[in-house]
Amino acid sequence: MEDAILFLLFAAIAVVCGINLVVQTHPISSALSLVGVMGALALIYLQLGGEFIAAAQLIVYAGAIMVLFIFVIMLLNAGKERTLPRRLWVTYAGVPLLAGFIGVAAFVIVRMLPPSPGAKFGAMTHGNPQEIGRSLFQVYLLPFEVTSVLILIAILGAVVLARKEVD
Amino acid sequence: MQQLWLIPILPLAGFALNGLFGRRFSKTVINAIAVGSVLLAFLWVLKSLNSLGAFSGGLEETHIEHYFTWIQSGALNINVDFAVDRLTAVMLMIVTGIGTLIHIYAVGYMAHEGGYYRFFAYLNLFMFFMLTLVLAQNFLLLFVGWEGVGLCSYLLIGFYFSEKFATDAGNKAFIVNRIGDFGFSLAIFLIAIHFGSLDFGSVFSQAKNLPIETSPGWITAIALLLLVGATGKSAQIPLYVWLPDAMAGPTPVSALIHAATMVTAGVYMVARSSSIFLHSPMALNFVTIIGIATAFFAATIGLVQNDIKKVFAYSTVSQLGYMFVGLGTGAFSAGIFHVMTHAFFKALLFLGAGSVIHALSGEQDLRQMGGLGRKIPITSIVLLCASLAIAGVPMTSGYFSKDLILESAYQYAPWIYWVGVLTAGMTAFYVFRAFFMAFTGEYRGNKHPHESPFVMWGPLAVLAALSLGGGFINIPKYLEPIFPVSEGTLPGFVSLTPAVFGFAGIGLAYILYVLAPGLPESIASAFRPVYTLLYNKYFIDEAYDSVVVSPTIDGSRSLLWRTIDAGAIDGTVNGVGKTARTIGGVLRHLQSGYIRSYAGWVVAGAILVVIVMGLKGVM
Amino acid sequence: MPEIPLPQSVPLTWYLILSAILFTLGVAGFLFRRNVITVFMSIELMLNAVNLSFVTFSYKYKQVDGHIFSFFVMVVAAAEAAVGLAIILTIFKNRQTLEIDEVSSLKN
Amino acid sequence: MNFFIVSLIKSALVAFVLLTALAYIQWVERKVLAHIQLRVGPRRVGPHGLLQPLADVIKLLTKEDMLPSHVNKFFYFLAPFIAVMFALISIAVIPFGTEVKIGSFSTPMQLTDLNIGVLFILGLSGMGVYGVALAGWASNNKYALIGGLRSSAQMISYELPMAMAIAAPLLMLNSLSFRELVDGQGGFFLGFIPRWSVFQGPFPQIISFLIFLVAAFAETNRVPFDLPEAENELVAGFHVEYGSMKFAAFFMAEYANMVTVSCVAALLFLGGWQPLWPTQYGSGFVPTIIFGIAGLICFSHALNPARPFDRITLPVFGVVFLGIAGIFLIPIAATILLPLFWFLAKVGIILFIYIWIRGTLPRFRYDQLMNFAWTVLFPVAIINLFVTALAVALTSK
Repeated sequence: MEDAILFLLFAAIAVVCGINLVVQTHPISSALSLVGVMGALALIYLQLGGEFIAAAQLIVYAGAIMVLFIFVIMLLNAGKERTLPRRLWVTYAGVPLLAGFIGVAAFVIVRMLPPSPGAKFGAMTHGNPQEIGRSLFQVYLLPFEVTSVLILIAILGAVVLARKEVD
Repeated sequence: MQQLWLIPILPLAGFALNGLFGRRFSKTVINAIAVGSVLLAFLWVLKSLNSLGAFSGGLEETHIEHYFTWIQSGALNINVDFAVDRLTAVMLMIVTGIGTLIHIYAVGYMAHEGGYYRFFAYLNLFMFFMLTLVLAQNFLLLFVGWEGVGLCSYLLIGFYFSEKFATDAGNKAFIVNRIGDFGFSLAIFLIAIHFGSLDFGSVFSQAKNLPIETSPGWITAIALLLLVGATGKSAQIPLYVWLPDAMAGPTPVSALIHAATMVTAGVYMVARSSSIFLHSPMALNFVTIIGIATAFFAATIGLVQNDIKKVFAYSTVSQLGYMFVGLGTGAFSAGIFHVMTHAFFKALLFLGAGSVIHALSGEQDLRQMGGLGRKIPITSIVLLCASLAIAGVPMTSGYFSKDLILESAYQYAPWIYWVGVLTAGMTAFYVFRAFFMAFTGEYRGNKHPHESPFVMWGPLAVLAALSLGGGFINIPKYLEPIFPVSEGTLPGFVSLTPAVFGFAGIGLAYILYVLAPGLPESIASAFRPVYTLLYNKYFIDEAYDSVVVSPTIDGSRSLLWRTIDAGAIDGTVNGVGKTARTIGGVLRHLQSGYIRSYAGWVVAGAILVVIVMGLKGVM
Repeated sequence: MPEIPLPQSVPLTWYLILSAILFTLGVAGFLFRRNVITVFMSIELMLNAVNLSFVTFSYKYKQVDGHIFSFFVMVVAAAEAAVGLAIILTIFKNRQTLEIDEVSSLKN
Repeated sequence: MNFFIVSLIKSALVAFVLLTALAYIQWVERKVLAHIQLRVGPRRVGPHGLLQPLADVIKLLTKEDMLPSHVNKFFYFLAPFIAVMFALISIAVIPFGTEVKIGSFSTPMQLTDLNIGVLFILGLSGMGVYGVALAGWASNNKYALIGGLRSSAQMISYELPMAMAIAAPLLMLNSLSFRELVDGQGGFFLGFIPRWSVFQGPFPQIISFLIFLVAAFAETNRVPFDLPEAENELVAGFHVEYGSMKFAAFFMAEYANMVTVSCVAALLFLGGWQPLWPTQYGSGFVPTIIFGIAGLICFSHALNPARPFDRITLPVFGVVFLGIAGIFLIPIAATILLPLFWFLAKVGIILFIYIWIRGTLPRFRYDQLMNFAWTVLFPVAIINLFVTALAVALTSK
């Protein structure tokens, strides 16, 4: 009962924020609605027993990546998007198409997901940092190291790209 | 675990250090690293061999150390294992010991050369590969070392890359070795197919159990292919041509790689796989024939060469021939024994020659020498020791090993024995010819000879002692657990004649080049055709050029390049290009250049996939 | 007030459908928006949707791997954001626009 | 239901105490600064200006609420809310002491004990950036914008060393719940050295404690890192366009953050409510002694008052202090209040350091700030983390 209510609440928040992301014409509004989505998702993760991943969602996504976005938006002082006349089919067929896509996806999910007990808060206890760390540093050690290398490369690339030309 | 891996790794570390940072190091540091690493390797060899009881009659069994699995595909499972048995122990001692001496020597010899750190880095790398080769416990690892030493010899022959002849010699060595390596790799494949493994232990145990009289054909094939490899690396007919040219490299290189260690890799390999060869009398025949032919052939060429290093190069070839005779006639231990003694005196010869060349600041022509005995006494003395040893004067190291080989040759087939004896005589002759031409008479050159520094003649002294006394190390007895020595009663003259011939050769040389220096000219002019033939090494190089090299080049030019490459391949490629362009011309309308339209296509594809999945799921 | 029948526990399909919806929204943003940054954020939205399904399945099988994967997704997203934003900065520096359709010099 | 009621009561209590405390911290700050600068500080409103905070609040509430014409209204209003919200939420996971036992009923002195409390705090402190950044951007004013940019960059940069510094003691205490962390720091070496993680083996966390403090200063935009509101270059930085209550919100957020950070520091490094020395050496009487002395001092000053009304006020304070001192002598009250006392004492000390530094240090230049974060603080933090990890790995069975 409470689980369902909470889920519906957060899901509603997430969807509304998502729609807002798409329809807003100002990047900073979109960014904030994305933050909203992320917050809602973090709570849903908590409901699914993903404590660590919820915290990581907050820290990494909302706390770092999105701040970076906002930072760039402020830096470039990006203004509203010009509204140009769209092609007809986009205007009229686009939204129905996407709705249809959602429908198909939902259908597929419902049909193909093997029946399983629903989610109750606290039923999943494997998401605590200890477990994550254990399998991260034992089972997934190599991918972990590889991602760290990836991050390093990304940092270098970002620095090279964004630095001022010295000439 | 004796941590055998340390032995090759130490020189590798030296290579890494010098190779990476040598440019910034001072010569002292470079020396410390290069010599130190090899010396440490030597000491580690001593330590581990000692703790394995190799010096105290132990090490009957092979001591294997497994490090990790390298390749695992289906049934084939190749490990990186190092192993030590008595054979390996001997080789280890030779390689690291001589290697250390030569490194020390090189410090003095290369003192004024450019690319100092490069040289020592290569030398260390060579040590690494050579030790891997010796320690390897399976054919693939041995092959790694095999190729590695080939590479290093290529690099070091072409060390003076500014001279064209050096680079040419390097290429020649590399290419000629390719032929041998090709055979070797084929042999490895065959072994993998027929024995289902490359590990020495399993392969040889299986081989031993094969019926000896009705040995299958493929084992002969394996043996012959291995022999091809060996001829390549150990400069036997028909693939010996690279070795004389290899003298273009610095003299320490000639001593270490092209006399003492690398060229004996072939011998080692054949001896290692003796249990395969023993099953193929035909292959053994081949080994013997090739060996004796090479020995004689090279000796004859050596008679008339005027370049001191060339003389020794040919003598190396011919001595290697001896070793092969030993192997072919079933006296593997004698072959290895000769490997050791030869390592001693041939390294000494080359280093001595190097010291002479150093003294004459680069002069290599015997005709420009003479009377150096008084000017550089130490060098002359050590060279004398070496010459005595190689000439097989009784009680010197060369005497024992050569004698053993010839005895087994006599048991095998007397004529081989006689050819061998004759060769021994010639060997004695040309070596002492070189010696007398260099050290007696009047100085004919225009340089100012000076004795070499201690770092150079110190190692020489050690080697001199070894070449004189080294024969008393009874290798055949030591190797008995691996290679049983065949007992047989021989007529007394068998062990006598080589010595006699040796003395005869020395005497002849003395007469011709000390008492009557004019005589050689007249003889040469008397037998002008023979002389020219010998002097030009039987025109073998020219023959190869006309028979093998130029046809290959022309073939590649006309057929491969003009016809196949330009015609077929380019045609295909261009055709493909054309079709692609036409298709692209049609498809380019999708290329709106708008990212979002691309994304639209992607999404359409995704939707399609989902729908298909959904249908499949429903069905 | 009418009583809405709510299940005692949330069916997992709901989570997956939510993730599908968010993903589609991301696609929509990617397709309809012209501002590079917004497009970029739509991509992030899609990544989030995928993460949600990862976590859901991880719940279903009571295993931690799904969390690990979404963690990796986050890490990669961080890297991507760093590089992508740098690229956006460079684009803006060179052509003073964030309109994605005006960055089509490669056409023809 | 019981749970809800208790939680409600606790939250109300915490909220009330916290908000009052925020107001009075500000009073303390002004007083201390004044004395550092050889001034008297607020003393008009109420005895020794004790009612000054109240006056300020009233002023801020009753001021006209200006709305600049050029701002982006939605975000302009949103920003202060975000700021104050995240600042206040984070207090929810902070424990103030051990359990309160009244008869059979017992509840921890904490709103909620998340087992990822530390991560929670980190996440929220990350979210805190939005308030400032948005404020700067929405004000549509170049000073504000620069202030916002600076603060977002600064906060991102200093979060990394902060996280590293936090991670180090976590390695030794291996838990993420504050309560377990504090319990892990209980006990004494050799009977008298407290096992706080600043002193605790295998690798005492003094370095990471300092790093944490520095990073905390930057996170809360306090001197010497108050670049976002550098008065003399950016007028007032990100909240230049804000007045009255909205300004008060930012103000409150800043102090709430200070308090939170100080609490985290006390919990992670200074052993939370663990006493400074064992009870058998009478650490239980410390509060009594302190408050007693305070009371006596009040009386002694009252005998020869500097100002006329001191004759009345000081004895009142004296009585109050002595009363508190007395309370600590009641065993039942002591068991509840002693941990609280120790915890608040530590937090208070850290807060005092904040004020002290504000009164002492000049402000960094911006590039210096960034360089310091990336080239000094971050490497040191990483090295410290590695050394700690090594030490833990080597000593762990």
